[in-house]
Amino acid sequence: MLEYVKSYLTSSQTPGAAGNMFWVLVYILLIFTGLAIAVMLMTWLERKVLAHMQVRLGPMRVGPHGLLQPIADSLKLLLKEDIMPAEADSFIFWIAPFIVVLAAFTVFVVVPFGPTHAITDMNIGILFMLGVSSLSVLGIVMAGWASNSHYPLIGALRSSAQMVSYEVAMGLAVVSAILMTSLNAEGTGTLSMIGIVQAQQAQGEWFIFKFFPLGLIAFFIFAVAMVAETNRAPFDLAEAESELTAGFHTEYSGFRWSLFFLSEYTAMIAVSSIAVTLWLGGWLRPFPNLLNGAIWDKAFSFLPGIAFLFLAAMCFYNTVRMPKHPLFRVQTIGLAVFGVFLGLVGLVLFVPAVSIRVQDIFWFAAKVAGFMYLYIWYRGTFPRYRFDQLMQMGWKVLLPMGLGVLILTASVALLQQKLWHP
Amino acid sequence: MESMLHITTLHYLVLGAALFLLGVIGVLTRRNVVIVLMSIELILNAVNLNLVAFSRMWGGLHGQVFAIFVITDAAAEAAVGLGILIAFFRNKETVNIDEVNLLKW
Amino acid sequence: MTDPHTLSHLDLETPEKPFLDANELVINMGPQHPATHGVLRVILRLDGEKVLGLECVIGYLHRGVEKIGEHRTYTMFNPYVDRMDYVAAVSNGLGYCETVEKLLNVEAPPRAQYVRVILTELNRIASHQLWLGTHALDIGAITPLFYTFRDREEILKIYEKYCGARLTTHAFRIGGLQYETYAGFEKDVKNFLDFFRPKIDEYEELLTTNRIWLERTKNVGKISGEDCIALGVTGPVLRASGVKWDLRKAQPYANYKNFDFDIPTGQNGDTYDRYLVRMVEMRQSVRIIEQAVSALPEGPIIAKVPKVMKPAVGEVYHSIEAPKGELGYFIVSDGSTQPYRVRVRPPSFVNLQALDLMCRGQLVADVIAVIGTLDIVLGEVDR
Amino acid sequence: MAPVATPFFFYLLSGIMLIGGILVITRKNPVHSALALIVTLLAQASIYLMLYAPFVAGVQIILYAGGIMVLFLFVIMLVSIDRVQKERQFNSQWVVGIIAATALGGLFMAVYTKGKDIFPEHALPMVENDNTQRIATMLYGQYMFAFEIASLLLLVAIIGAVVMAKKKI
Repeated sequence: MLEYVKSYLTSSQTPGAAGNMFWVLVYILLIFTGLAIAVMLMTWLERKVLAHMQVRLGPMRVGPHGLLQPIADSLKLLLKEDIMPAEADSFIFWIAPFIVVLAAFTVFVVVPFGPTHAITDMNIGILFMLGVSSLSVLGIVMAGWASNSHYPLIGALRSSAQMVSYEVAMGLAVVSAILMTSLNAEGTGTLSMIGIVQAQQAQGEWFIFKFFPLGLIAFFIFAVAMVAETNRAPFDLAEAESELTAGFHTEYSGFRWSLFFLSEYTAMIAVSSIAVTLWLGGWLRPFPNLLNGAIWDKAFSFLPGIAFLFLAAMCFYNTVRMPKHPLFRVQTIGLAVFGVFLGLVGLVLFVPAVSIRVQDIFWFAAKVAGFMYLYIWYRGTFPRYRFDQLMQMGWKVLLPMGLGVLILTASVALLQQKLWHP
Repeated sequence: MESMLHITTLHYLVLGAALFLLGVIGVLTRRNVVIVLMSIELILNAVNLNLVAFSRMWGGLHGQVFAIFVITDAAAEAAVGLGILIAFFRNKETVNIDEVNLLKW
Repeated sequence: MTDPHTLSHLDLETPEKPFLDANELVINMGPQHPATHGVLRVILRLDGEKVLGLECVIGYLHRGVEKIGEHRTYTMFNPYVDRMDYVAAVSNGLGYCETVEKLLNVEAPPRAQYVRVILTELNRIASHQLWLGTHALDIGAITPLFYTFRDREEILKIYEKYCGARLTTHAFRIGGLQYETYAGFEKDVKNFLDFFRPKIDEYEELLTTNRIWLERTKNVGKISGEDCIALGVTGPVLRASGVKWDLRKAQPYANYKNFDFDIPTGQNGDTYDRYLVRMVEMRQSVRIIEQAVSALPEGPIIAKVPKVMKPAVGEVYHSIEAPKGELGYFIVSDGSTQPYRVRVRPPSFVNLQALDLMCRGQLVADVIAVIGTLDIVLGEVDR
Repeated sequence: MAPVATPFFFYLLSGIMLIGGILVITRKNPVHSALALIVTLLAQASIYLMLYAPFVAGVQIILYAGGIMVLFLFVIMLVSIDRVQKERQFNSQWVVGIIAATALGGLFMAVYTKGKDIFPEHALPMVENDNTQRIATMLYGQYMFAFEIASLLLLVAIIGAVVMAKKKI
């Protein structure tokens, strides 16, 4: 048994590809707890960042700087009464949130956090991701219909129409990135998520900079479509609170509402992972082609540790700034302890044996976190689109742009292969 | 028992046939047009299953390519069928297929 | 008028045959709805997302302010008017005090006039700030709300220092002012002006050239100048439709004729123009306050008015330019200490009439934008 | 792979598919039928994976479950179903239909029991890795004409659906 567990450690494959069930389970557990923690952190971060953008403080009471607020929130949601409208279709009302959560979480089966850090590597990876994430539309439509109420119904119709139409533009952008993976000697591309990152590694260039500006435009199309796909501001029409109160989850409460919430944030992380994998080099560190060489590798391997030390320093700085009052004593100590914890994590990350294994995950997470920040930023800045404007944007702007970029990318790739590598 | 545990092409074909029969029963007996259309999807899926199973049997990919064409047709069929359904519902305010009897004067 | 709770009297252009059942929706928006600014109830009749017609059901906040006026003396009724448009309580007070002064034939002394103008214009800025924040919030931009509330706080602080109240100030008395301004009033106001001028640029930076804001507001809720006049719509809504009508210039009251300011007008009469008009109005208010503060004369703050007011038998109508439009008071006196009849012409109530016209043929999301751009306060609509 | 996994998953998935199929044709509420159909389609996608057809499985999920079924759900929501649910669910010729279907099933059984020996005992080995590339080569090479026809068909279907569903053209 132990042999079976240890046999994977020396392999250079994902646990799924190596067929090692034990490690598959470990990875599933790790990724799912990691996602749950990430979602909690994200809710905290969103409230804090939005608050600071809006000249207020955000959560400050539960834990130092509201750090324990997500836990308090989730406890509150779990303890709330679960209300079901009398006229609702009970079975579908019950199952809809689970469909959405399932669709949001299942995509992480193929997300590569590093060359070996994925549950498995499918050779239809990106197709699988797009397909499974599109299943969440079904859950949303069912939730809206089963509530048997006007606002959820309109919200569901809106968001499903929106998601279906932006999927088209999204798919075209993805295809043009996949085309770039085939620019090797054999001329064979790949749909595998790991293969796509490895192609960027082999070509020494992230696809966002490939065939400038074609890669950039494709990335832009995807970046817009993914915000629409996840129903976030400025495309949060399905949940436009000033119009439809809360869209398709108006009638939901308590635990089931929190499932929708969880899946929304998980879906945001999922589409950001697609964008990072396809255009931003996945787990690769920045500047693979400009700053190459062993010294730079060494230098970049320090960055995860430095980042954590910086966060620890921020904690200590704020510990000092805490009001000197007995009421704040617990919070001050809590913040200091949190800082010590972050600092210890940072120090551990300096150990070469650890940093070699973890830096891939760090870079991936850092890029995804950048997207998460963008989501919050959008929400703080933009008004909301109207539904017809949204549809026009999808069908009349993004779709033709996507087609054009696809055709241009294909032509340039063909020219390159015919002229420079005959 | 041995033949039960060794999955051959025939198993897939029997599954396909069962699905096909379910689809046929649905088409022949249900009144609701939406469910009739869904039964047609079942039939098409049974066909796809057979195509892919044959493709596996012969080791070629022609069956899979045809399955993709069938899925395309299914999309077209669903779009037009549901369009007709909406037009029908608009005029007759019903979705029952045995009330589509304009030709039977 | 027929029963307001049915849609029967709406002459809606219904299609000959309804498309699908689910597409002919009658949606009830409010009275508890995040975007109806209080307790407005709007019954929307939709074809898909297109508005075929709508009807406002009002009265959820009716307190009988006008009737109360008949049982209070002139002085006692003064605080009640603050509760109508509680966002612009100072303007309401100004209108009422000037009307009674007209009835009594007294005039407030110059110093009182100047202080009144300063406080009223500050109130205009505060009202427009609240409008901007909530309007942007309705359209989906959440950040401007906090910016405007932060800056509005400074105005409320000045009020608090002046008369102790922040919202329903009861700042004026019939014949002038109750209180002399506090020490440092001028400095506070000047500091506020210096603080506020760059803030307008900040708001505009967030919205004026924002693509999504333009798409959401341009050509939305259009109304022509003729329609405005026909419906009695006044205030920024009227001016955005190209009619240059502002009571501060057209029928100068208080001492507005002493000040130099412009009246902004729009051309298209759409939501974006109304937004721009109000933004310019804020800048113009800053101009007026600046002039008033620097020319603030010394002298008495209240004219000689009898302790027990018994105006001669007669009636008077007086209107001022409140932040939301023409605010008029019609008071009939029977020679006693109490008015025989008080009638208020609230701008929000009259402007709300235009909602149906402005929303027809638009989408549901536009109804929200139009309600926001009309800048109604339900306390004033229902009185 | 352990040899027991294939039969286990085959029987599990076919069980899901058949139960789903039965639910599709027996439920009163079309939304429940649609849900059952979605489950069936997803199980079938898994069976495609077992048959070394990952690309078809992906297409099945995206197009069928993510596209066509959303269309179905949309239409079910647009046509009011409260009344339909209370009516008779099966049409008047259901006996004839069942007999015809049974006859067809008998035919299938006859064919499969007679001809089961002609199927090869062991399937040919297949490579999964370049499945997508090989399908692409075939689609854009050998089946180019069929591919174009299919896209034309889709175009016609789009126009047809719009013409049917639009109020005024």
